[in-house]
Amino acid sequence: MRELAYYEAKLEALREIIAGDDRVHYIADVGTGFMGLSAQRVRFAEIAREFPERVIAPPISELAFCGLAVGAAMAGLRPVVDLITASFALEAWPQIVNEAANAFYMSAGKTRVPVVFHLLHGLRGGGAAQHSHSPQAMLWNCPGLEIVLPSSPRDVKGLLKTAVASDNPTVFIDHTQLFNVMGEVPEEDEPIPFGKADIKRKGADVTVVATSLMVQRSLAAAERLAEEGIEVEVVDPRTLVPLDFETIMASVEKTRRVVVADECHRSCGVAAELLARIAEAGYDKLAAPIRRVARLDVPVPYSVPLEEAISPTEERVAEAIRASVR
Amino acid sequence: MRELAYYEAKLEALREIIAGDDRVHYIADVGTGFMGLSAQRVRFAEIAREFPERVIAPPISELAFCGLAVGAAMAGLRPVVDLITASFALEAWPQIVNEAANAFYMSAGKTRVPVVFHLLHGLRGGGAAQHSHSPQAMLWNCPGLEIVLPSSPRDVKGLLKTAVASDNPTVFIDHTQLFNVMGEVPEEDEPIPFGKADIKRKGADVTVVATSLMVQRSLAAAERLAEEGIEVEVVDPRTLVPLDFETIMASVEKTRRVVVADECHRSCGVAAELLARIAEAGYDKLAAPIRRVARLDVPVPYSVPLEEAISPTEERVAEAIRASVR
Amino acid sequence: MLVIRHFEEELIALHAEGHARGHFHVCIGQEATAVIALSFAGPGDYLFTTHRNHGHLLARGAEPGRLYAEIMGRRDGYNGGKGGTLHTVYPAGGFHHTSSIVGGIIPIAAGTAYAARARNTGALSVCLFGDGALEEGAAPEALNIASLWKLPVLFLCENNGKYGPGAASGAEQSRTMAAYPLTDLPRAYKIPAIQVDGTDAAEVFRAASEAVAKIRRGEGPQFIEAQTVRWPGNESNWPVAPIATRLPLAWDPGPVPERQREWYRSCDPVLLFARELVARNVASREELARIEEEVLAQIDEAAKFAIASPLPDPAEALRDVFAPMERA
Amino acid sequence: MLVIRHFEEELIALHAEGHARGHFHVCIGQEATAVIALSFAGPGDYLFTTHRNHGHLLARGAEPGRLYAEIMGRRDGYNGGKGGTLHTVYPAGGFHHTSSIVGGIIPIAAGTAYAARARNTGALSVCLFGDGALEEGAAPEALNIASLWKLPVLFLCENNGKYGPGAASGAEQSRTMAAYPLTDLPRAYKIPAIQVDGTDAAEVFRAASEAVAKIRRGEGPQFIEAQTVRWPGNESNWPVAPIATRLPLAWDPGPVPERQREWYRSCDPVLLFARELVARNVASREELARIEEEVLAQIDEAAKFAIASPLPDPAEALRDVFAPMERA
Ligand SMILES: Cc1ncc(C[n+]2csc(CCOP(=O)(O)OP(=O)(O)O)c2C)c(N)n1
Ligand SMILES: Cc1ncc(C[n+]2csc(CCOP(=O)(O)OP(=O)(O)O)c2C)c(N)n1
Ligand SMILES: [Mg+2]
Ligand SMILES: [Mg+2]
Repeated sequence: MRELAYYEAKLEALREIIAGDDRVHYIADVGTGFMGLSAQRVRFAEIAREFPERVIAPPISELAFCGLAVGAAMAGLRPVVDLITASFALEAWPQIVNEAANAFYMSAGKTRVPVVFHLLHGLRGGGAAQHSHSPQAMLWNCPGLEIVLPSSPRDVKGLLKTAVASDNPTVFIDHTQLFNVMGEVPEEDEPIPFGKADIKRKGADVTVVATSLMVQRSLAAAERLAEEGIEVEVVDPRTLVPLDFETIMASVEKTRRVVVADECHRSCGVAAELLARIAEAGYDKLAAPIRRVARLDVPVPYSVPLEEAISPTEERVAEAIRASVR
Repeated sequence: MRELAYYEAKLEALREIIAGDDRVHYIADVGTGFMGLSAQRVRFAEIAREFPERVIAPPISELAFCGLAVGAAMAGLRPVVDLITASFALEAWPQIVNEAANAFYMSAGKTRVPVVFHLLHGLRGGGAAQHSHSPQAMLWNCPGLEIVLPSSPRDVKGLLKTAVASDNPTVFIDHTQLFNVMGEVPEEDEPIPFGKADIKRKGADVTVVATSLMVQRSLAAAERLAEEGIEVEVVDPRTLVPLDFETIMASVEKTRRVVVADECHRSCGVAAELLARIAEAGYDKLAAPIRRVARLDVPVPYSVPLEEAISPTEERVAEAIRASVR
Repeated sequence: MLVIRHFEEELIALHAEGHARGHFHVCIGQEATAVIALSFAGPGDYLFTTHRNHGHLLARGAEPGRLYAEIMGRRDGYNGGKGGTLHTVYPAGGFHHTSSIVGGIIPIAAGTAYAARARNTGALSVCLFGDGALEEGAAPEALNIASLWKLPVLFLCENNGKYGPGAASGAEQSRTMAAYPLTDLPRAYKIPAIQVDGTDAAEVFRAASEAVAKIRRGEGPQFIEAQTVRWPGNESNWPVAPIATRLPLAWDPGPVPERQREWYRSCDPVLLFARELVARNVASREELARIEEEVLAQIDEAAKFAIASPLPDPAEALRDVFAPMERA
Repeated sequence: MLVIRHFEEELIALHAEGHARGHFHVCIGQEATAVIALSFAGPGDYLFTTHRNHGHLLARGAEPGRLYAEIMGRRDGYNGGKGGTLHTVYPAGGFHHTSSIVGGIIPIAAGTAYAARARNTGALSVCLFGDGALEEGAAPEALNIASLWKLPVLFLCENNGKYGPGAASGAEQSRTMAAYPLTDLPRAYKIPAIQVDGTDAAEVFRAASEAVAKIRRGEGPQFIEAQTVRWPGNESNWPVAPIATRLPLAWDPGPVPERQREWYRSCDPVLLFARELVARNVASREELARIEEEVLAQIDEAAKFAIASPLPDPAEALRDVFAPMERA
C-alpha cells in the first residue's frame, strides 16, 4: 500500500470531501485553517482557492460562526467549521456545548445537526497557557457530541470522512505534531467507522490506551521497551464518543497491566475517565495498579524546559510501563 | 449551637462579607442573583438595597461582566460575580478558563486575581438541557481555579468567607436544592479552610465520597442502610481544588469499600477523577470495586420521570453501597 | 391572538395547580407581533424563538393541547417532554430549534439563512428574540456576519423593556443597553432597522411585510424592533395573572386598579385589536364574544387533553442522544 | 520608536536563528501609536495589550534584554519564561495582564477602570487592541458596560487592517467588519470615538492627550482608532524583515521594490518622524544617526544578555499556580 505523510492524507481527505459533496461548506481563516501554523498551511489555501464558494473566511467571531454552522447544519448543509487552535473553541463554548450538543435531544430526535468542529489541540511547543488547550475531556463531559481523535495517516483520512458523513455534531480534534508521521493509506475510499478502537501494536505484557499524539509517543516507547523485553500493546480508541470499550477490555484482560496516556490536564482528563472505566470493569482482572500519564495540573508555561516538565512525554510513558511490570 | 437553614447561613455570610470589607463588590442580577429562583430570592434583594453602591446589576453579558470582575480583582477589589444558573458560566468560559485561571501563572506570580464566581449548579427540577449544568468537572480540568462545593449550612457560610478572602480565582458552586437543609452554625466567625475534607458521618463498612447535594443524599442513604446493618462513612471534600486526598484515603483504608457520588455527567465527571485517584492509590487496599453514582451521559430532559431516570438519586446511592458490601 | 392570550392565562392557572414545574414565561402583551409578523413566513422558512415562545408556536399553528402537554412534560408533548416550556421545537411550523439561552439562536438563525441561500431554496430565517438578547456578544457577532454576507434573515426584536404602563415612552434610556434606541446597533452594522409599536397590528403588518419582501428580493438582513409595554402580571419571575382577560374588558374594564386600567386602555394588543375590529365594523361585540367562547372551550379541552396525557416512559430518557449514522 | 523598531527587527533575526520558538507578532509600522499614546498614562494606570505587545511594553520602559529573555523563555525574562511573547506581563510599566486571546483584555480593562473608580484612585485603564478584536462579542459587550457605567477607560484600537501600501485609504470596506468605519461601533454605544492616522505622531498626540483629559475629568470612556498600513514584512503569519531599517532610508531608500519604497515614503512612522524632526530642525541627520548607533548597540547588548540568560529550572513549572492564602 502507498505511504503518505499524515498531512497529505488529511489534505487528500478534505479535497475529496469538498469535491464530492456540494453540501459541504468549510468555514475557516484561510491563512491558518485546517493545517494551523504548520509548513503545509499553503496547501489548505490551495483548496480554498479551488472552492471559493464553499471555503469561507469568517470574522474573528468564533461564537457566531460556530452558531452559524450549527444553523446551516440544521438546514441541510454539512458544514465543517474550523476553530483552528483548540483554545479558541472556548470562545464558542455556548454554541458547541449548549446548542449543538442538545438540539437533537431537546427536539426528541426531530432536528439533526450534522456539523463538524475542527480543532488543533495540545502542547505544540511555545503555545503557552492560552494556546495549548486539549478540550476533549471537557467535551466528553458533555453528552451529545461525537469526539474523534485521529493518530495516523490512515485514520485521519478515514475518520474525517466519517465525521462529515455523520448526522451528529462531531468534534474532530487533531494535533499538528502528527502532521509528519508517515503511514499506509489505501488508494480507495475507506471511511473508518466511529466506535472501533484500533490496536496499533500487539503485545502481551502491558496495555497502553492512548489517544492522538500519545499513540505515536506510546508506539515509540513500546519500541524502546521491546529492547528491554517488555511487549507493549497499544490500543487507540480513535473515537471517545462512541467508545469501543470492548476492545480495550479485551486487551486489558489479556495483559492485566494498564497505562492510560492522554494529553489533557490530569484532573478530570480523558485519562481519568479511561482509568475509571477500566478500574470499574477490571477490578479483579488487574495484576498492577493502572497508571496514568497526562499533562500535569498547571497552566502551560512557554519556555522549553518548563513545557517539557509538564508534558506526557515518551519517556514518561515508558517509565509508567516499566513501573507497571515491575 | 444554634440551628439555621442553609439559605439563612448563606445570606448571613454574604451580608457579613459585604458589610465587613469595602473591597467586596457583588455583580448580579438582583432579581435572581445569589438565591436563584428560590423562595428566598427577595432576601438577596434586601441586601442589594442595603449596599446599592456595591451590589451592581450588569447587562446580560456574562462574558464581559466576568471579565470586568477579573479586572476589578487585579486592581484591588474582591469582586463576587454571579453567573446564577451555572449553565450561564458557559457564556463566560473564555474569561474564567483562559484569563482568570492563567493570569497568576503567566505573570509568574505577579498578578493576583481574587475573584469569586458564584454558580448554582445541577438538576433543579425542570431546568432541562440548557439550565442544568454542573460544570465543576470541566473546571477541575482547568488548573488555576479553586473549586468550592458546600453542602451544609455551616460549610456554606465558612467556605464563602474563605472564598472571598482567597487571593485566587475561586469558583463557588452551590445548589438551590440544599437551601432548606437545616444544621448547626456557630455564632462566631468561622471561615472554613480550603483543602480540608469533612467527615459528615462516621461508619466502618463503606466510604462514600460525595459532593454538594450528593452529600445530603448520601447521608439520607446512610440512614436507611444503617437500618439494614450497613455503617456508611460519608466524606465531603468540600473543595475539589485544593483536594484533601489524605482524609479520603484514610477513610478508604479503613472501610476498603468505596462509592463516589457526584452530580456531573458521568464521563470525565468529578466522580471519574475521584474514582481514578482512589484506584491509583488504593489498588491493593480495596475489598471491592469502586462504584460511581453520577448523572447519566445524556442531555437533561425536562419531564419529571425522565429527569429522575438520569439522576444520581438517594436510591441509586443506596444501591451502589449495597452492591459494594455484597 | 385570543388563542395565545387564553392559552397563557390558563397556563398560569395550571402551573399554580402544580400541573407544570420549573419556571416559564408567557407572551401576554406581545401577541400582535408574533401573529402578524409570522404570517409572512412561508412553509420552508426557518423560525427561531426563545424562552418566551408559546405565542410564537401557536401563531404558527401549534395545537394548544400538544403544547400544554410539552409544558407539562407529557408523552403527547411536541417533544415528548424532553424539551419543555423553554425548548419546545415544532418543525411543522418552522421551529427546528428553540434556545433558552439568551442570544443563543441569533447565530443559528443566520446559519439557516446561510444554508437556504447556498442551497438556493428561496427560504429565509426569522429570528425572534427579546431586547435583552442584544446585550449578549452573540448578537453583534451574528449581526456583523449577516450584514457582511447579506444573509436572508429577519431579526425581530420584541422589546418588552418599557417598564410598566404609564412609563414615558419614546427615546427613554435603558439601564442595561447603551445602544438605545436599540436600532442603533443593527444600523452600526449597516442592517436596515425600524421601530414599530408592537401592540399595533397594522403597524407590525406594514413593517413585517416590507422587511420580508426586501429579504426575498435579496437585499440582505432586516431588523424590526417591536415595542411593547411589560404586562403588569409579568414583572416578577413568576407571572401572576391579575385578572383573566375577557374581550368585554375592551369597553368596560370594571373596577380594576389604575395600572391595570391603563394597560387595558393603551397597551393590551388583544383589547386594542378588538376595539379596532368593532370600530371598523369588521365584527360586532357579540361576534367577538362568540369567538371568545369558542377559544375558551378550545383551551379548556387542550388543558384536559394534556392533563390526561400519560407521563413518558423513563426509558425514553436514554433515547435521542445521537442520530443513527447516515449511510451514503 | 527607534528602540521598538530595532528590537523587532533583531527579534526576527533571533527567531530565524532558533533563539525563540512559537509564533510571534511584531509592532513594526505601529510604533508611533504606542509611544505617543502611552506617554499620557500615569504610574498607577492600568494598561492592557495583546499578542502584539512588544512595542507597548518597550514604550513604557521595559528593558529590551529582559523582554528578549522572556520571548526566548529564559530565567531573566519578565515572567521567568512562563508567559512568553504572547503574554508578557510587566507590572512596573502598568501591564498586569496580557492576553493572546483576541478581545480577551477588553472586559478586563473595563474591570480595572471599575476598580479604580470604586477605590477613587484617579487611575484610568488604557486598552490597546487590534481592529480584529472588535469582531469578538467580548468587545461590544464591554463597550456597552463601559458606556453605561461611564468607566474611566481609553479604548485604543490599532487598525492595521489597511492591506499593504498603496491600497486606497479612506472609507474603504472591510471584509470582516460591517461596522466600518470602526468608530461606528463605539458610537452606537454612545462612546465618543475618533479616527487618527496612527503613523502621524502629532495627530496621535493630540487625540490621546484630549481623550485622557476627558477621562480624567470623569466624562467616561473614549475610543481612538489609530490607522496604520500593514507593514510589508507582516503579511504572512511569520514576519520576514525585507530590509533592516536604518534612518538614512528616510532620505534615500536605495534600490528597493516599489512596494517597499512606497511604504518608506508614506507609511513608515519611524522614517516619517525622522524626516519631520530634520525638516523642523529639531535634530540633524547626523544626530539621528548617532542616536541610531546607540540604539543598535543597546539592542545588540540586550540580545546577548538574553542569549546568555540560563533556561529556567524545570521545577519552576510547578510554582505560581496559586497564590498563598491572604490572612486577614
Ligand atoms: C445566557 C443567559 N443568561 C441569562 C439568562 C437568564 N434569563 C432568562 S430570560 C432573561 C431575560 C431576557 O430578556 P429579554 O431577552 O428581553 O427577553 P424577555 O424575557 O424580556 O422576553 C434572562 C436574563 C439566560 N436564560 N441565558
Ligand atoms: C479568540 C481568538 N481567535 C483567533 C485568534 C488567532 N489570531 C491571532 S492574532 C489574530 C488577528 C488579530 O487581528 P487584530 O486584532 O487586528 O490584531 P493584529 O494582529 O492585526 O495586530 C488572530 C485571528 C486568537 N488569538 N484568539
Ligand atoms: Mg425583554
Ligand atoms: Mg489588525
